[in-house]
Amino acid sequence: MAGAVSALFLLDIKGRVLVWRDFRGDVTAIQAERFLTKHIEKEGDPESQNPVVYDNGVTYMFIQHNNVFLMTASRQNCNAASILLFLHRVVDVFKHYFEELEEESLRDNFVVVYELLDEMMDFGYPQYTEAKILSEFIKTDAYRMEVTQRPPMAVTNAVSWRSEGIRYKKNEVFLDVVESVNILVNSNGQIIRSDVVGALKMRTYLSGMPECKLGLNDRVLLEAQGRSTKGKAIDLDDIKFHQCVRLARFENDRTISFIPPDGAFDLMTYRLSTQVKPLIWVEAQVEKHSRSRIEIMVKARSQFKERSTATNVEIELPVPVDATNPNVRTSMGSATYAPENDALLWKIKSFPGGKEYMLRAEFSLPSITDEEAAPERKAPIRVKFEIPYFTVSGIQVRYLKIIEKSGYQALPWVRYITMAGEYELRLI
Amino acid sequence: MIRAIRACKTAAEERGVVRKECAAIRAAISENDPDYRHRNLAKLMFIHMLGYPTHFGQMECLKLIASAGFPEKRIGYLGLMLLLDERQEVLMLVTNSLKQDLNHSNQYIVGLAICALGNICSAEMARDLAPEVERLFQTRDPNIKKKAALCSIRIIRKVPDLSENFMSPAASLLKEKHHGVLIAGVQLCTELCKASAEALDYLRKNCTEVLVRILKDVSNSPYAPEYDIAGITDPFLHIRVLRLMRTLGQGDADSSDFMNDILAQVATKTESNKNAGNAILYECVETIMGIEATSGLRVLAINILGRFLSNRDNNIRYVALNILMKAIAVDAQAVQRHRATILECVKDSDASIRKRALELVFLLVNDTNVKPITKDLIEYLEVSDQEFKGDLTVKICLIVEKFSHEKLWYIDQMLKVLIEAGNFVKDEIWHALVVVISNAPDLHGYTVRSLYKALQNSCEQESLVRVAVWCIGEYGELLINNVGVLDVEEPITVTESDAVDVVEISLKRHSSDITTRAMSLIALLKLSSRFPPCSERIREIIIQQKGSLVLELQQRSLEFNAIIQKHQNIKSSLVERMPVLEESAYHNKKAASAPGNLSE
Amino acid sequence: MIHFVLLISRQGKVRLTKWYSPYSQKERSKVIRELSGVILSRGPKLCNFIEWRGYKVVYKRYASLYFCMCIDADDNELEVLEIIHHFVEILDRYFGSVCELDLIFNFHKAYYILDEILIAGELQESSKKTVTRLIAAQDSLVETAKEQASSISNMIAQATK
Amino acid sequence: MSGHDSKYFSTTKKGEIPELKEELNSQYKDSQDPNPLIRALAVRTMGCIRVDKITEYLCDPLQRCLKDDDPYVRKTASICVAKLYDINAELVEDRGFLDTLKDLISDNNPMVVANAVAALAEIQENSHMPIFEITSHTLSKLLTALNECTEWGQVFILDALSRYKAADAREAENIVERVTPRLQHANCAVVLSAVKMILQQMELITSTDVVRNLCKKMSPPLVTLLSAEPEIQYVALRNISLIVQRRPTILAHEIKVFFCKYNDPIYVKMEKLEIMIKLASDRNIDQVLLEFKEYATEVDVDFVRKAVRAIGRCAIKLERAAERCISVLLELIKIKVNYVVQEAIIVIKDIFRRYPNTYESIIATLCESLDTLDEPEAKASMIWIIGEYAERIDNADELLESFLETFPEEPALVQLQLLTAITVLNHATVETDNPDLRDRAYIYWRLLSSDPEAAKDVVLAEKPVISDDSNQLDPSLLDELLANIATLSSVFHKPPDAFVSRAKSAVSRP
Repeated sequence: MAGAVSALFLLDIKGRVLVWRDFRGDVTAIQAERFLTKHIEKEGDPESQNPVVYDNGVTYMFIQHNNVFLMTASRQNCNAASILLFLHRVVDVFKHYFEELEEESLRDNFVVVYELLDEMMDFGYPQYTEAKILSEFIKTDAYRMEVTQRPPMAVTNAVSWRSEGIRYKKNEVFLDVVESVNILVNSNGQIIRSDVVGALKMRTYLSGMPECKLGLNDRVLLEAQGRSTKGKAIDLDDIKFHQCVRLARFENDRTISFIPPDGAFDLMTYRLSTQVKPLIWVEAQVEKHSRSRIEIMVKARSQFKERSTATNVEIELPVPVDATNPNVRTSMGSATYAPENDALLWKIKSFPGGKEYMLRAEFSLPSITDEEAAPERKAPIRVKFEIPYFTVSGIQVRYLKIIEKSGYQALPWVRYITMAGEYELRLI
Repeated sequence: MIRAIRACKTAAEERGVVRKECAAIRAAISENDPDYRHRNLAKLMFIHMLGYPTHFGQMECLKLIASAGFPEKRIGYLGLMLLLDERQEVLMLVTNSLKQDLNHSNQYIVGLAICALGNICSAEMARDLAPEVERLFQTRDPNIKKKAALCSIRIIRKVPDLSENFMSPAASLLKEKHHGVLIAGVQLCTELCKASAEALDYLRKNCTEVLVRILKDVSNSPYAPEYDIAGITDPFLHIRVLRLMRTLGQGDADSSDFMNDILAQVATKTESNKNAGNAILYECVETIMGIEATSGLRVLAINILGRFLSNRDNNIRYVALNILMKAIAVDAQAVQRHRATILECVKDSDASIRKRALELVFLLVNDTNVKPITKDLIEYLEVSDQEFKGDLTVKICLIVEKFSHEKLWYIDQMLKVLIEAGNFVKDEIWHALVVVISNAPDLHGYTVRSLYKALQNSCEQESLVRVAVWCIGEYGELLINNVGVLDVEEPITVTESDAVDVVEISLKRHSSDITTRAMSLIALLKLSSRFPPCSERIREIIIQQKGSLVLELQQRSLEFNAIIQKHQNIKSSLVERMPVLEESAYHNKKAASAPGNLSE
Repeated sequence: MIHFVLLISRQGKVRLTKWYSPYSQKERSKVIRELSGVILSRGPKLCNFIEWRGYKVVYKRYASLYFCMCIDADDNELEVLEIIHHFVEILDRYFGSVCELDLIFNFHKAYYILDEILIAGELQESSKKTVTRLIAAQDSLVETAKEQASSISNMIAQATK
Repeated sequence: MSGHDSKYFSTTKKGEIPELKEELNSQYKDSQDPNPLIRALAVRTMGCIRVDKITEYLCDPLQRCLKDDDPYVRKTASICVAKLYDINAELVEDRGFLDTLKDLISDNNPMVVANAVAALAEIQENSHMPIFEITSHTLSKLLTALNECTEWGQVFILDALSRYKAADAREAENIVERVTPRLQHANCAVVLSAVKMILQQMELITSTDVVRNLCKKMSPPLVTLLSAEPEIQYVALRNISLIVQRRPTILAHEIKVFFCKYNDPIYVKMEKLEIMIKLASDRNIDQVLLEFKEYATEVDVDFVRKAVRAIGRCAIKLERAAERCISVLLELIKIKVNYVVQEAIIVIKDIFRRYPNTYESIIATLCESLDTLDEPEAKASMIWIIGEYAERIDNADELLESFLETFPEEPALVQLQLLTAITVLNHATVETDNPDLRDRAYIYWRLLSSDPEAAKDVVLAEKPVISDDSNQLDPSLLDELLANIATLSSVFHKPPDAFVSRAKSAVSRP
């Protein structure tokens, strides 16, 4: 079951090698390049391709980011999940270093790229991917002259995500509770799936090695503590924690305790698979008049309490690729034709609860049709919005205790927001 | 816009920019603003070149073509040629404009129309507008004349019936002095010869002489800066004339006779240190090979080829290999002399040269050299590129098959191929192998034992497994009893259950495909009759497939089970040795169904 | 016969395509994808020909650009190399030491030139001088028309003042 | 900082030995540098010089580094043992590196432990001798280290431990208890490896309550994997497809999360479809059919085909829903998209095999599309249907006759099917060079000519109805794949030896 990759490649959009690190000497760059270029050529669109492919004794796994492919080649039965996730982490690390990962930033930073690859992977085994700590001892060109005496303790420590000796004048923690509503409605108007994915996003500016403890209105915990749970407590379906949270402790007594990394990170995510009423409901009627004209009528309704207001509402309505001359009227907000997405984009800045707005649009279509055109994909209506000060789940942060041996007082700030995640309503 | 597109990093970004532009263009089109029409069309052409749909702009081309000014027409015709092709119905709408422009007083507008017609006309348009084009042969302007000639080439390609109308105008073009007109005229004549036997006859009678003169003039002409390439005057004209000569001289001794002198002159006098000269020599050699040339001339041609083959330039080597294929028909012995060099080319690092050389080797094979060549190729098969293995395998199989009358050798070679590259072996090939095996009764034992041994080591080659499974089923008892052992063999001991084992493995192996599994079932049925003690075990293996989702396997499993279980009495008669497919009958049939096995 | 002409950049971007035989849009993209894959990956010392679907493709690299022409199996590959060079020299004369950017921003000009060199996939003119002269004549025809147009609009503007 | 410069020096060509030695000397010095960073770099780089002859030079510094005070050096050195083993296994065994490495399992630093485990697991894989056997002692040590090492280290440890065979149900339960917290880890690879371990141990657990409970616990994390990046979703889906074959209850109520989203890449959609078939039940079939129907009118041909086939597979799987499935198929046939029709016919043939003599009323509709069939499998299916129901089709003779006209040109699949069907109708002759086809034809022919009654008995043998096809992997293969969850083997659904290749060519031995 053991297995590691033989080599790691960074390639350009045409599949040519930009940088590669050979770990085992049993795969050549030419071989890998030939594989990927052929693979791209065969399918045309690299984004639609199977990310794990076997070719002539070698298994390739790859992901794409901007105009760069990150790819591993392996001759063993390695852990595919781990390697693919690792590739995504490599992207994160490079983004931390160069703002954006693209061909140009790699070309400009060859030396650092090699050093990072060496630190992140050894002999084909993922090693270390904490960008913040890495940047303490692998520096970009400007700071290269300083000689680091040893790798930060964090690299090998049990607490591998935080360095010691961090100091802030003002100790603060910001905690955003963000819930995304995912919904899929079929063309009969039935909700076929819906769930809520929540995240506790933290930004910590704390000195030293703070011990934190977070209290939520988690039903299991409250019941265990024998507290009354009426109305307030919630059930969370699947909770995932950042590696800083002590999982065994949570398993024991549902306490969320951790030493946080410095700066921004997702402390935990959770999922709620209870059926939620769509917060914004959209109905569309599309009428095609022969091949010359198409008419769209849309109703959008907010289905949450009147005291809340959705902001930055965007409703994306699919239109044919060769539509021309949009003629649009709306009862609220504004609508623009966005040919780059083959869509009409209806934006409503502020959408209070319990309201209904309308849109009516007409397009003309060219008289000559594309004779060899493939049938158009049936895109769904997609909706984006944000509702501040509101969560679907009713989750509440009861407390966030921060204890550090120096005994400082830290201020926690908590915010709640709900937004649309993958919010799709299929058209007939 | 072009800048914006160039700035895009990914395909998705580019798609976004292009779609926005297209929407803007569609909006402009529906505004019907004539001032921006050509700008928009230019944009659309660029977008089209990137591979995006632009159908909504096609009508714009027609509008521009229909406008009066030259600038509009110029861009309109360009758009027409780029955005449309002969299969679009919209194209028919332009016929009328074309007709008018072909009769326009401005020669450049005539030029635009004729160029468009020559590049994209459909058969229908060709028929409609042929008279206009024919009429243009009469104009004095050489620019129009040459264009009309080339346009006629497309017209007769689309509608060969129209050839007759162009015969005499084409012939008269050869009397012109203007090189452009001459080249166009020569090409038109060549095309006419292809399209109609009558034209060939006519041109042979009327043009051979004039062609020889043209070639003489141009090859003897003093330095002419306008047409000079590497010290040669107009190699293009040289080559086109040589090609027409080939067409005319083919199978016609009289006209060939007429050409001999000038061909000899070109073959000996042309400089061969630059590409242009070599291009002429190459064409000249082809012509010499193609016509009824004197033997002296042919020796000359073969010598040139020899020089080509030893050239360091890969291009020259490539064309040498290419033309040697034709030379075989003329002088096989001369080509054989280069065999070693050609075999080396099969192993060249350049895939194009490899491929060409392999084709040539295939033609070179004869009774005396087949063994060393095959040995060489099979050895190379082990180390060749994955991509080349397919081609190589096909060719080796064909070569070996051609000499399959020497059965032991044939079977041995095929086994090597199956072991090394069984997955590249096509169905016909292993089918044929089975035919040959079954026609060689004294080798049955040897073959089945060799296959059994091979199967122990390389069970991943599908066609090897199939042949082996078939033979084990058919000749199972020869495998066990070591019947007909040849001197070369190392004896082996195989038990009945060993034999059943290997077939069972092939049936159950994850990677076996349906055909292999189905064949394994039949082999098992046969074995149950050949090895009665194993019959019950075999039935158990067979019945395991009774619920198979694959219909064919289920069907066989059930039928064979019924046979073994309930019809013991007829079982052995059902699977007794299969009647042999007569080799001669088989080859005749194959020859009839596959014309020319050279074409892949 | 030349079935099509392709110009591809080192980065695999298409700079010019001209099809003398019918290919659907889908086939065209496939052809381009296939050929650019093969051609761009070929080493520098190999021959300039590829056998492809029963045809031959002759290509030649000029700086960052690959010029490719697809011909019948029995056409003269060496001559096609000369045709490519002929085209390149005329482009060079016209643009004055031509570069890839010229072909991007003035791609229509490149097509006009090609249309004076080839028709129906056959060679039209072996004299570079003649081609250059014909293009110049047509360019000036366009210029005159433009001047006239602007002077007419001036006159109208004058008149309606 | 010679240490930094030497990083870029890894693979070498032949004939560079003198320079190599020089390089090694400087590495050797570096390996004693006071800076642990440089010591580690030296040992890492030395391990990358893959030349057999100079491995000797590596031994001393490696020995020293394995016992270095600094954990960063030790963790690098542990991996280096695996590197050395790859080049010269004997040397590693002779010099006692394996024991030192095994000692590192008890190291006080979790990162060192994790790398030592990775190295040992790899060495074990390539050795016939028992080198890295997991005892209950190592087990408990490693489970403790699990709590403290990095996410990647956790994966190494979990993967190594999943080989451990618990002594009894109680031990298995204990192990599972200590692994389940990993299901809460944000790293998908950690989650999948934990799932693998739990599934392995579950095989031993006898208490149905515990098993049920574990299934309940694994379901949410598996569902959450579908919110990961598409590439990881793909791996997860391939694994889920295996998991539900062994433990169908885990995701029995979660079919909706496998419904396809518009922006899912096609490779994700195809896998979701496969799982939807596996999870389809009488309870959810209506909903599922609506989805399949939606997909069957999409634009991607492969996806549409798979959706059509999925409808048929549900019909085969769910007897009570078969009729509804068939009516959806008939609706789709009426749209007359060529590949949809062919796909539908292929799958209807299997429906007939599952429910003989039940739905033959639709044959007339199928026969309408006879002329449009151009794919071998669809043709073969149609022929089978006609042959099988010959007595109920008025012009069956004629229809088969029409196929016979083109017999020589048909692909073998069609020929074989014709052969069977025609035998049913008492015809037979064949002239072919396909040995399989000939054999089959001759067996039929001999059968018919020797004993027509027996022939009837054989050919018309009662066919057992085919069963639900959604769990189609061979149980022993499934066992092996489940033991390989999260790895390439589980993605390909093939045992590791089908694709693992050891190309050792790169080690040059001058």
